[in-house]
Amino acid sequence: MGWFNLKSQSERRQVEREDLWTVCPGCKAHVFREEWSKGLNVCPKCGFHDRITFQQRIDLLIDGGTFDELNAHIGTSDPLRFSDAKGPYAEKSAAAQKETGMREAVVTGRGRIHGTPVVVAIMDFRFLGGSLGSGTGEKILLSAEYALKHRLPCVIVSASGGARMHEGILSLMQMAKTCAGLSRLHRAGVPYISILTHPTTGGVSASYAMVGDVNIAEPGVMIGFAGRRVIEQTIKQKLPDDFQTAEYLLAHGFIDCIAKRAEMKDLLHRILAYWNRK
Amino acid sequence: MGWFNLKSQSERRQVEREDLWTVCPGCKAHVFREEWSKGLNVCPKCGFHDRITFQQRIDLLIDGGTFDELNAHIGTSDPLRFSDAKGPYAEKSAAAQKETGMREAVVTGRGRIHGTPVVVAIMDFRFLGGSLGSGTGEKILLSAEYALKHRLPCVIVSASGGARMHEGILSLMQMAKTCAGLSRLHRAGVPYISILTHPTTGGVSASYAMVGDVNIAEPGVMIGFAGRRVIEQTIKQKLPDDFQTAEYLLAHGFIDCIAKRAEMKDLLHRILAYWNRK
Amino acid sequence: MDLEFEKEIVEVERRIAELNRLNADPKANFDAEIAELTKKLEALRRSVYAGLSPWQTVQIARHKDRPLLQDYIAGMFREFIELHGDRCYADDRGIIGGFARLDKRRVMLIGHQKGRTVEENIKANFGMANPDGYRKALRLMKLAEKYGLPVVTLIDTPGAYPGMEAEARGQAEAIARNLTEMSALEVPVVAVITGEGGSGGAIGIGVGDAVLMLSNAIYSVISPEGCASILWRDGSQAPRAAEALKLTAPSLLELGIIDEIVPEPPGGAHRDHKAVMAALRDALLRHLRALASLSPRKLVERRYEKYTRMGRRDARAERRARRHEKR
Amino acid sequence: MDLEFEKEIVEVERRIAELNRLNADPKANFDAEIAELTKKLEALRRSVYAGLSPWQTVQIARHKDRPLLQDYIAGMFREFIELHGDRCYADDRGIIGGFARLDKRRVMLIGHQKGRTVEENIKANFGMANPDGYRKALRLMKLAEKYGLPVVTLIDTPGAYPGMEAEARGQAEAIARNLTEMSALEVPVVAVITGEGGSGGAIGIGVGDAVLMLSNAIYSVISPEGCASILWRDGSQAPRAAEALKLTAPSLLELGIIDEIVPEPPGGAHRDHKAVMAALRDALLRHLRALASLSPRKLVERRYEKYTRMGRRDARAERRARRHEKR
Ligand SMILES: [Zn+2]
Ligand SMILES: [Zn+2]
Repeated sequence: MGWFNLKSQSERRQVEREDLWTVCPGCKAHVFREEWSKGLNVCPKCGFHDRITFQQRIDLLIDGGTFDELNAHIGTSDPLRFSDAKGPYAEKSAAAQKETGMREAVVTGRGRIHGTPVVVAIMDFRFLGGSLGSGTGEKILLSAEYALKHRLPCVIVSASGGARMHEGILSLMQMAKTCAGLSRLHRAGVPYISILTHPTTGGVSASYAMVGDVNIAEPGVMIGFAGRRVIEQTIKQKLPDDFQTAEYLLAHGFIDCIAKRAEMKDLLHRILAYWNRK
Repeated sequence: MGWFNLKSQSERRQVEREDLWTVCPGCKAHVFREEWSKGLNVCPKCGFHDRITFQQRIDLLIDGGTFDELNAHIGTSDPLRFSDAKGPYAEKSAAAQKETGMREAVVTGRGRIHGTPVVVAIMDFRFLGGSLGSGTGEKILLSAEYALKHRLPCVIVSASGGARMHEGILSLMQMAKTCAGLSRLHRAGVPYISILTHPTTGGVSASYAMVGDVNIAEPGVMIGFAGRRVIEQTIKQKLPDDFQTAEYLLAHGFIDCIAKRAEMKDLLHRILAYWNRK
Repeated sequence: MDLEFEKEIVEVERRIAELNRLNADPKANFDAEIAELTKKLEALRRSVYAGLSPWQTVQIARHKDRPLLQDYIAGMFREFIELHGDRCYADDRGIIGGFARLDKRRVMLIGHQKGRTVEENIKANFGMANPDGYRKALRLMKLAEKYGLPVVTLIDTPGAYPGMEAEARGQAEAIARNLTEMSALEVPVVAVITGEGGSGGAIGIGVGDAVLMLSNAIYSVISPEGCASILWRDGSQAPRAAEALKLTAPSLLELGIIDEIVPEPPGGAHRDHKAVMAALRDALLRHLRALASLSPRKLVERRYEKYTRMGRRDARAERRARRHEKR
Repeated sequence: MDLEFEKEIVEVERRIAELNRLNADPKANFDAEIAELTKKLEALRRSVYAGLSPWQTVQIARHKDRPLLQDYIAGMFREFIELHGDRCYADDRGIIGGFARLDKRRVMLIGHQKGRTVEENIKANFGMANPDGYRKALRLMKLAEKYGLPVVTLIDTPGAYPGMEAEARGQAEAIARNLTEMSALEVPVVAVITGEGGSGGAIGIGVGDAVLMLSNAIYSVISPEGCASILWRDGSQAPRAAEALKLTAPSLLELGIIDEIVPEPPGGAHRDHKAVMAALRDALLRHLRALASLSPRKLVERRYEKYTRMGRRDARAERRARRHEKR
């Protein structure tokens, strides 16, 4: 058996392994892919709550068959005709759309949580890192407006690296736009629950993700305004390990509760029962 | 000249000295009594803002001849028939009334500040340490209610060691009572300016003194919730020198501005000009 | 550490326990003795607890076996979803709160947390909250207002924490702000003094449409020890100060400060958590039912009238107090 | 440290100064030369500043001699009563505010504070505010609402401070809260980007009924350097990023993000503080006058419409941007 044969055999094994196994981003443990999916992408070894798709999140939170998508037609826009080293933003977003089957980084709709009707907006990190573009902001805003009109609780599940630079200042404006919508909801006494998943940072953490009546985080997830590296460069010291984790934010007063993925739906349902709609 | 003669001469000199001089409680410097009074009880050496009487404060803040006292009839009450090692509270408060010519630790009324009509409540530390009794609370509340009724800005000058223990729980209730009055004032959009003088501590700092639209302190004065000694006993360490000073509270976000006694009236007038009464 | 005035009670309790142990032997029969001692015990509890001095009440109110917030949460409420944090600086452990169900009524529950063990007590700072605790309480009250939920507060604190950081972060401001906002909160507030009602730290979450008090709880502007060391210049005069301060439930009812006394079983709440919780649950539900019928506007008006009447010269409260004196 | 593209301007300025110095001698007469050079200088300033690239604008916007908040306070406002503190944790020096008079109009003035000297800059944290700064700003806006005062914000920050303590105290929450509350503030808000409008740190006090921008200011979701290092993986590509981000005043006007450009004198605001302040004062007064006639309800409605329209698919802003592209 020659050297090249050995190599190709080992290569083949690795491919098989990658098919069968998933490597946990938290603890680097190898977990059977089947077990991984059955466990809702939560590592059975370390409890890391890995990203899931919007469809998995819908299945997790919304009663089967009750989800009606709203504003599905809204996609990305390219107000700046932005182009960077890797080419035009328009191509990038088209590729993201093709890859994910989504038109924007968030899917919105109405549905039921153990029978309770809600409006829900679910971000998906696969779509350009869950970045906050104009379309994302628009769909979040329209969710809040729909919730206001129908007096339904609004639930937003965040997963985002922050603002979408390719839309420049218009991305920044989505922070003000979404918060304006939630402000109206708040003044009208309609509940807004924010669910923060891995990661929720930058412009999304500094807008709608942080102003829930109740802010719920999945365990261990990263939540913060500035990036870890930027902060370390600024203050010229290493940050503690638990910095910007859900647990850190809870201890510092910004997160109401931490709930495991499998318990999230029940918790939401129990919380929404405390609203005395008038 | 015998020894006894010498002694009596020195004693006489000391009496004369005490008549002519005042010892600054801040820096222990000797200051001519006349200079001291002319300087509004502010030490010319160290700038310490010593206590002044309600009458001096009225003269300082209110246009001459415009002060009309309100609720002058309200005095102390003795709901618990309280008595301690030094005898009955009733006797103590009667003595305080006789000594100060006041019936309670606060004098309230309406007057003008450079022509602007205001309601003013002025505490005087001489009256039982400016403690918050039921009569004090009542007069503060009635000031707030008068200000609300006539839509006049309300100015409260605090100087207090805290709650008046001799009135027990009723003293504590004055905190809720006065804040209820100020809350109404606030909701009606009528200004309330709090002036904190030496010292403003305990139950007074934890009620009306701290919730001004603008909190103004005289320089160097002591402001705090718990007493310095209690804190040192609790945390078992020495406190920094500037702890609980006006400057410390400004740096920690609780005081809007610090104004010297001589500049207080002008500052008040300038601030009240920013209110657009509708 | 038994209390001096409880010694006789504890002795009889001990003997009953001993006989019960012996009675486990099928050959033994101490039923008659046990029955007699039990009768005696009940009479003893009644007589001792009927004649408690204010200072003895202080000791009961601080008793380590008295039900604490976590006991009420576990034993009296059907659900508790804790909500953490003041959205500003920290999640204080001296005051905790969250959504809770009392029977079928949903409420926002807020209370002081003390510990039973040393570790628990260090974590909860011995029930002495920081400004962050008062700010968290206010945030939760505002959330209750938005959701149309009544607020229930359980008060049991020696006082707000007198620490350097607490001062730096504005203990005074936090309490003052709460008093100001609670006076105008547009949902019912029922406050219960379950143990120690310590001064500003107590009223900081204690402005209520109804203020209830367990029969052996205390509520005071200052601790008897503190009062004694200032006014008697002698901390050992605390019993006299406790007497003078009128800090017991019956005195406070007479003074118009509290609205109702929730009776503890003879022998005190620490002897029978279940009994005191049953009584408190009934009282709470009764008040919550009554307050639920009032409009937000009416609620705020009533609360304003209630608190602004306190210590009003020539007010009913003072006259009541005098009548009480003459008896 | 002169800017590369200003070299010629600076050289002429230097020569004029030199001639003026020589001209002080009664025997000398360089009047003609000075007049000619002055004419040349003006033409030069106009031509250089008319053709600035976005990256050059970034450098002007950050110029150390540009008027800072303290210059506007001293030179444009007739009074300033600083109000300190967030009533919670600190008095941040990266954002300051207080009552101020602009001509005869009384306003609540809030702005980022940068320093000119190193000491000043350290104190002001280089204009990068902490959460306490944003919370102070909100407190002052709420006070303005109570007093019926319009709010004027002057924006000049590289961004909100990315520090460990800032994260611990909730930089994200503070900005999010401000955006939420400013959208419903019942008094007029006029925001002015005077220098650097750095991302969340800028919009954190930048939600306005009218948003003005000095002609050489910038406003961006990220610094060109940051953008370049992420999207080009090369910080030196900042000029290209500056171009792509459309961060200059004319681009932002086209995009419908700002409402008006306040012209700086030729040569930039750093060459003539008085001129830019006169222009800004006029613009501010005009907007304040117009907004004063609107009811609180109308104001809030308009502001909601304004911000919720931004980046709306098929919205006017996008169409405008495309039209701009085609030119
Ligand atoms: Zn793992
Ligand atoms: Zn002195």
